[in-house]
Amino acid sequence: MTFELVCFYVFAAVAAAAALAVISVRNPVVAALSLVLTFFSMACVWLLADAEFLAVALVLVYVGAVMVLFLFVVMMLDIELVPLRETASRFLPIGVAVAAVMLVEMLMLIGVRSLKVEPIADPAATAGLSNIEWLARSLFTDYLLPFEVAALILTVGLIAAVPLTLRHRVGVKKQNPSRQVQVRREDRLRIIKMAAETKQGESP
Amino acid sequence: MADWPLLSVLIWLPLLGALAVLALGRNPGTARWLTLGIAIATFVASIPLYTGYDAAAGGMQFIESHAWIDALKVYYGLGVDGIAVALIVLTTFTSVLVIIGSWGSIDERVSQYMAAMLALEGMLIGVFAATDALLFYVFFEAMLIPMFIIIGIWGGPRRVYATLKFFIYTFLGSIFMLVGLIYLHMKTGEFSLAAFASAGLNSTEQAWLFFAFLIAFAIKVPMWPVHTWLPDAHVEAPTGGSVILAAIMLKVGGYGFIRFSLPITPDASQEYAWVVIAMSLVAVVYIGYVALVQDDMKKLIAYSSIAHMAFVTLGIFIALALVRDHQNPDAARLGLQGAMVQMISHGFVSGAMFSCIGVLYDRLHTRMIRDYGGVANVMPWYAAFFVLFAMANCGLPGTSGFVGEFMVILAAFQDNFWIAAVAGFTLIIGAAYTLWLVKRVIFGEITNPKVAELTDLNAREWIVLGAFAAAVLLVGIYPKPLTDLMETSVQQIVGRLLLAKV
Amino acid sequence: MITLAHVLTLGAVLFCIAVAGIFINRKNVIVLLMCIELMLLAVNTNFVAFSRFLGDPAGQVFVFFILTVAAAEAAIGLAILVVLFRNRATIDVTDIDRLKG
Amino acid sequence: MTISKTLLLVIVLAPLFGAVLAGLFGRQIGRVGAHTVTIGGVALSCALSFVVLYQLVWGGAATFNENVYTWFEIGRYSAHVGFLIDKLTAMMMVVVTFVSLLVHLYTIGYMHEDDGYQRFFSYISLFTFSMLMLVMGNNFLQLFFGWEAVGLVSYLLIGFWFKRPTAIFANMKAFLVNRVGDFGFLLGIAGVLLWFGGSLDYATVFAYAQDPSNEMGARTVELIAGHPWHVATIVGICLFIGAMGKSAQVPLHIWLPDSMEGPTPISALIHAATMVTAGIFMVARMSPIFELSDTALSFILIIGATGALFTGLIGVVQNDIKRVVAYSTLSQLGYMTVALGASAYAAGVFHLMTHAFFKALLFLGAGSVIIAMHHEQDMRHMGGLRKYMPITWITMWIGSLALAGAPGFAGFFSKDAIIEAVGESHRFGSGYAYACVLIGVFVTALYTFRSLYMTFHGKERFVVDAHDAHGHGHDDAHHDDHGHHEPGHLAHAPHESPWVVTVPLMLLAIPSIVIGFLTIGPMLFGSYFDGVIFVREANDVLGELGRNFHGAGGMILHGLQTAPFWLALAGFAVATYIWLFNPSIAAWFAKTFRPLQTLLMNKYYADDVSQAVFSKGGIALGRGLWKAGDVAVIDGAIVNGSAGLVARLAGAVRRLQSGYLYHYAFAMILGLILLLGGLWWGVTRMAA
Repeated sequence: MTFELVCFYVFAAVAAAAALAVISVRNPVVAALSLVLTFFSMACVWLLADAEFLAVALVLVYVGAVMVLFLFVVMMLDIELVPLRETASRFLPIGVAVAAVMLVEMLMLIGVRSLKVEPIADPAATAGLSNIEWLARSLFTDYLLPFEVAALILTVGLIAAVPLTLRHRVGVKKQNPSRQVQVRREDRLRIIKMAAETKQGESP
Repeated sequence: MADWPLLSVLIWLPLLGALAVLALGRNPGTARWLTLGIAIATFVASIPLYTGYDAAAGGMQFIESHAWIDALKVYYGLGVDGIAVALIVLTTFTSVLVIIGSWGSIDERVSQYMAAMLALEGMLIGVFAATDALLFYVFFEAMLIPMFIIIGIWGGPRRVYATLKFFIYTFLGSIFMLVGLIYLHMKTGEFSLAAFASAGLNSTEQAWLFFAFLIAFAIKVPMWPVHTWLPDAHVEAPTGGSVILAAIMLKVGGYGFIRFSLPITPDASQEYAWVVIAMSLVAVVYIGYVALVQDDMKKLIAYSSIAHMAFVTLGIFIALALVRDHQNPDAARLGLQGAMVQMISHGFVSGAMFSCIGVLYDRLHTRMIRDYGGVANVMPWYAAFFVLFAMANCGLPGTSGFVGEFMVILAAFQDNFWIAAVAGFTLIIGAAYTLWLVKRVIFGEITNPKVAELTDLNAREWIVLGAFAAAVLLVGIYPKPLTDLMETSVQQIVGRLLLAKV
Repeated sequence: MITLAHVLTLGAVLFCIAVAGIFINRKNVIVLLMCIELMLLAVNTNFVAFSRFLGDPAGQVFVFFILTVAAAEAAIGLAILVVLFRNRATIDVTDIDRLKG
Repeated sequence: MTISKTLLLVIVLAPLFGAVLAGLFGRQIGRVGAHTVTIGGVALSCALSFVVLYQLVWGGAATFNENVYTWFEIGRYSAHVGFLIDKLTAMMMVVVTFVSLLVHLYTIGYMHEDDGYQRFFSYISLFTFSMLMLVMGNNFLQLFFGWEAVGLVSYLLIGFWFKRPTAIFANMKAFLVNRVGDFGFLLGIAGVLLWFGGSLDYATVFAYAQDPSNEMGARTVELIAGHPWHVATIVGICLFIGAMGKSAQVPLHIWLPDSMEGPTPISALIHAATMVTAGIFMVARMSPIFELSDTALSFILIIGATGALFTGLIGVVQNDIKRVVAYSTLSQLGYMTVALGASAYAAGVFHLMTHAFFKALLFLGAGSVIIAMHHEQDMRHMGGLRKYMPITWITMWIGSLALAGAPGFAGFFSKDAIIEAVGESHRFGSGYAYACVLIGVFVTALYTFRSLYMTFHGKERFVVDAHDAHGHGHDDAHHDDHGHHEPGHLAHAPHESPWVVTVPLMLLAIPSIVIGFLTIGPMLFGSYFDGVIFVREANDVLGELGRNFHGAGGMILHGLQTAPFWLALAGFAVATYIWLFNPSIAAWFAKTFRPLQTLLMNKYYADDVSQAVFSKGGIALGRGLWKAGDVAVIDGAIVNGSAGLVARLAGAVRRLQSGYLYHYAFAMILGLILLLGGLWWGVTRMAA
């Protein structure tokens, strides 16, 4: 049992446990934090599989961005937790049963096929490259167009999220700096002519 | 002139014209004049097709071919023989009249209606000119769309039912054709009709393909018993839609038999000719009787269209029987020519009849026969035209309706006395339903006070009916130019059938 | 020595946990979204494993794109969720049946 | 000397030109313009027809047979438009144009109150054109064209007063019954094309039929397996069915009496003199084909004889003056057909010609009476008219004598020839036919003189309402608004018709007297029809008669000793006694022989049967097919049925589409499980 294998088991156990926590805890905040833990552990597993770049990207993108977003949303929305959990126990047996059946099937498939696969040496190392360079070479040559498209999709997603959540409320008082700057004298000041006041008794 | 891609011009002029009308036709007047201009331009452009076609040489002429989808070897292939020339000129001619006829009867969404008409014209020409099966199929399917729109938007109260029925019925048929085409493509690796014709199919393959094509074209023609979409579509369609539908769209079915079934599956066509002949004969008698009892003028004419189109299918397939059973290629040519002349003639006659009904419908907004009676008292010119077209509809010599039926019956007699006898029954039943219609609508004392207020034809309707009448009489009195135009092409088709036997 | 089976099994376990999660938390959209993220993670893990064990960068490139799309999806999904909550004051999936005919 | 093609074209096209001008521009050229142009056209073609006849008979011109243009040409089949002018054609041309010309003239008087004056002239000129096309054609196609075209004009003219329900019923009936005949005719033409040398050209077909090497008389075909029939019989009967429709032979005769709904001039022109005789002309023209089949000729003989006797009997009980003449026409057409069936084609055609003159005369005379009686046609409201309209009276007497076959008059020669020819014939059915035509002579005389007496003699059975203040003068009296008159009440006294009416009567009376005497020699027993009508040696009954023929005068003398003369005389005597001297006998007869009277009044129920079977039956069949076939089975069960099935299936499947996300997710996961299971199963199987 090598050190790597030990590490793998540890991270795998943590990831599985954290995943179980995600689906079982009542509080969504706790669930989201458990998910963060799962992602961390899996990033470590990926590191063990020589996918350094993706492991880092996972942490950055998911833990840094997506999960934070989740937390924001969870905290932003004032959700009553109790009614949402009501029926959970009713579906627990069937959920566990389905998951178990699927797991058994998957494991059987894995057992049939992949035990025969001999691991090969790290292809990046063999080529004398770092994992990042190895990935980048392929990404920027063969997959350049998908890459650009992915960028576009991200941008679209970014832009789309904004108008989706944007709302126009009537009756909101807010400043409009541009109009404030453009204000002219005539808008604020009115000079009117009026006759001078005369004293009592004086005749015009 | 000879260098012009004339067929492409004929197809794309109305198609692009439709876009132009949509774009510019905000004002109904503009839309109408622009459409009329485009339609007339197309008609004028189709005249060189007729004059330039070398009828003596026959075969495909005005050929155009460009790669379209390289991977599947699909070509944008166009070409016409004498048969297609006749049908294309019929299309362009009728389209002009339809547009004049729709001048006053369509008041809303004029530009869209006119654009749909132009698009339909372009697609119909495309169907007749395509030499590539996939191109044919594309036009064949695409023309459903403008027709669907025309009936669905400007149609009568039950238009939704009618459009759905029309669309699904015809679509069902073409799916079978598509399957057949894909099989042929797998077999030959390309989509050109010429390649299909020389694919060397065995008899099982031919039989399957024959029935696939039969379903597609029989629905389009339509043949008994897959005809029930037509009366509903006609009843709900606006006049212009009915005219195009009856005058040209039905011809696509007959044309398909000649272009697909005969050259590609000659042996199966001969083997199963009796099926089609039997269906045609049933149609003549059965549909004739059904037409007799219709209360709706349009439905009556629609049923009469089915009975008349039965002569087209009868003529085509009696030709096969003649080639096979009697080794009589001349009589086979007579039958095929008869079928073709019947198609052209039916285009004129049914177009004219539907236009006539449209004239009445525009005034009284009813198609029920019982609402009329005594129209001749107030619309003498209209009555004269109506009687003329009615006579053409029952095949009076001297009108175009006679020529095709005459040839087909002569040819059928060469094959079998009884087939000719059943087909000839149309002389009686056709006259019965048509004249009964005339009697109830045109003649008699005026019973409906609204009829008394009718006014006779205006100049626009005069032009439409007059042009139809001229065409009906011209073909009836002197059909030789028409038969000469198609003679060599028909001869070549029959020649191939003879070879197929050997 | 870590074998392919190890990693794949881990992926399968995570995936099944996520499936079970969908069943258990069938009302809470947020947890459902989290379960979907978990599934994606499981799938990504498989991709990484195969990429490593077949020596082909395509697997990792694929994971890269999945991450991209998943991020976009999460953003849009959460945005929709926010709008939804704002309009209906609930995230209960069973209550969201406006489109049902 | 040859006949010029231009001349023939002018003959044909002049009436067409008149018709088109009067029809399309009637309003512009006015009444006078319309009748001038049409009469001019017909007069021109009449004059030129006489020229053609002269050239053929006396000028020694050869038979003209040329095509004008080709109608279509497909392989070895071709159809042309062309003319065949021989003596038969020339005779028909003269008869047609002459009668037509007189009818045109007569129409000026008859129709002058009518709104549709120009339209009427256009129609009758169009008819003349069509009839000329029919008789002058040199091929079957053109024959069929003319055949149907005269049918069309007949349709239009019977329904000329299209407001009358009876008229538009009658014209539709006429067209449809004719179409039944045309159906057979078309099949006959197709048979000719198939079996007689593959051509539609008369000359080719007849040459083929007569060529002994073709053995057309013996050729058979099995239309029903195991029953060989002679092709000549099939073709002959099919063609004759066409003649039955057009020439109103039993049982397709039912349209002709109803056609009297049309204006009287066209009853004279179309339904007596010319169009209805087209069938006779056609059979005579096709004699080379008919001669090949004794069966077909027997069929013709029996049909004709039945019509000759039994339709005449109906004439005896009719009260409408035009209907009497119409039934008489049916009967006379029967005589002509009998002649054809006995192979005495020349006699048939001869009777056709004489009949054209005297029957046109009778119809026009009846029309003249109808004008005088202000469109009252019922003879029970007439009587004693001879003093009001002497010219009509005398000419009607001449026509009646000719019809009844008084010796010396035109009808005598033709009818006697037919009767004797039938007597000579030994064909199957000739005995029956002989009996029919003999009794027919008696019947003919009976109804002819009955109508004459009821109309012109005896007491006046009408009342003149001199006090009528509204003044139903000619100005405002329309043909169709006399219904508000009491039957038998006239606005003012009847008077003789104007000269445009009486002149044609007189002009027709002349040939009704003399034409038979003048032409029987050459036409029946001479060489007039040599090379035109072909009779086999064994069938040549006229040749047989010709041996005893010693001039027309001799025939008159001989005629006085034969049965037909005495039968006609008996008919005359009976009619005179009953209807001139003792009218109560007629009523007694009617009462005593009530069933016979009813049978005749109902025209043997032929109309009712055809109405019930073909019209009502057809409509019922159509409705049944439509409701059961189209609506119930095809649309109901198959089209909408399949749509309904899809809808029901969709309704069932729709339940799965609950809209709950977790249902879908569950389905997906279930699918995934199944997929994985399948994959595992497949993998293990492959490994094993």
